[in-house]
Amino acid sequence: MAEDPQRNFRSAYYEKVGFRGVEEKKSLEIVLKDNPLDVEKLSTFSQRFPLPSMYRIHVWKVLLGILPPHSDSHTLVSRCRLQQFQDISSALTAMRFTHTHTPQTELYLRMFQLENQKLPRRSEPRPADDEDENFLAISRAMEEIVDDPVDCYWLVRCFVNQFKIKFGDSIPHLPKSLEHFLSQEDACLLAHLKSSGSLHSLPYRLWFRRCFAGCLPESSLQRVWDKVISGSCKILVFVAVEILLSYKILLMGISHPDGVYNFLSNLPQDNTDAIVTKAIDLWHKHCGTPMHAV
Amino acid sequence: FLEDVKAQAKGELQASESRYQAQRRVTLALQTELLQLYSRLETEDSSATALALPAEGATEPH
Amino acid sequence: FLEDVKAQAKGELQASESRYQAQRRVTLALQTELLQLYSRLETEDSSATALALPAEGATEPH
Repeated sequence: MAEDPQRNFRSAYYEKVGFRGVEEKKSLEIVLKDNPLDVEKLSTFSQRFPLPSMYRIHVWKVLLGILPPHSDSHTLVSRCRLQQFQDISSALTAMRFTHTHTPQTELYLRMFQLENQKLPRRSEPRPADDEDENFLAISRAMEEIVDDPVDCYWLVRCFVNQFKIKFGDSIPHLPKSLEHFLSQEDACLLAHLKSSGSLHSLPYRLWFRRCFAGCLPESSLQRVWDKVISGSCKILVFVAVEILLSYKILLMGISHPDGVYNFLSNLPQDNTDAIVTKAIDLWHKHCGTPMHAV
Repeated sequence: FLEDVKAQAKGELQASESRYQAQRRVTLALQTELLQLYSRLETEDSSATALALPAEGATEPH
Repeated sequence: FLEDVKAQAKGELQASESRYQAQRRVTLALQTELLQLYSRLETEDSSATALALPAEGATEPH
């Protein structure tokens, strides 16, 4: 398909006039009509293209295993998911862990803790640890993307679990990878970050543990999460690289690591769509575009 | 086709099992909470008795 | 043979479902018990307060 010059011409044309999404949406609709769904094809699609927002939640649910590939089973499985949500949340209410005014994100955290047998004793409450805080940050962002609380809990739960299982071993190496790609893109900026001591105190937790939740606004964030959910944690590195490149001039003027950290932790929200677009291009450039037929 | 039927059944079974496992975790959490409450009740009962005794003594004429 | 596989899958799903329902009854019973305990604790707490108040008053000089 990709070799067809006619098609390439057409895609390029659409891209220019802003209709790029039309063709992609059609091809996704074809993939979504398959029964059972071809999960491989769906992940390839999400790796290559941004998901149309009307299909995003559905595709995420399939990719995260919240819905099985067989569409005939979706009703039955959705009912199980709903019941599981209700069972856990009502038990937490009975145990007085949560009340009517408890924020949804805190409810999700308690549910997640209960499911993992990590619920603290009510008589001995402990402050939220790093993992709890990461979970809460991801929940807060997911809440902005997903309206339905049942869907939202399941998406956070499975996102966090899948991220840990699939990428848990790779995450500690991402800062090194960032250094590598930054050296290729802008050695001068890297040298500055190194010499000022900032390189070791970049907001790695925000970037690589929270996957930019609380850093990027949802419209940009969901395009990054499309890639993470469909199987890439490398994309996180390229988003970080593009953030650094976009604010190069400003960063070159900060000589204190705390200053760099603080600026990057409270990133201006006006330019993030462009940053993500560039990051995805850079990621495709370095890691190649998945070439399965879609 | 047979594989397909099996895969579909597996998907449904997994969702059902996950729901069951969650219930088991709920049971455990509830039991822990109940246990704590019972021991709290016992402590309170015994301290209430301890409090009640001197109070009774105080009402007695000396 | 296909029917066989389907029947087996259905059987497994039903077994899982009934395990779930059984566990669910357990958690409902536990939740009821928990509710009762909480209200008992609250009654005791409030009666403890009620008892403590006149006692406090009694120590005040008249």
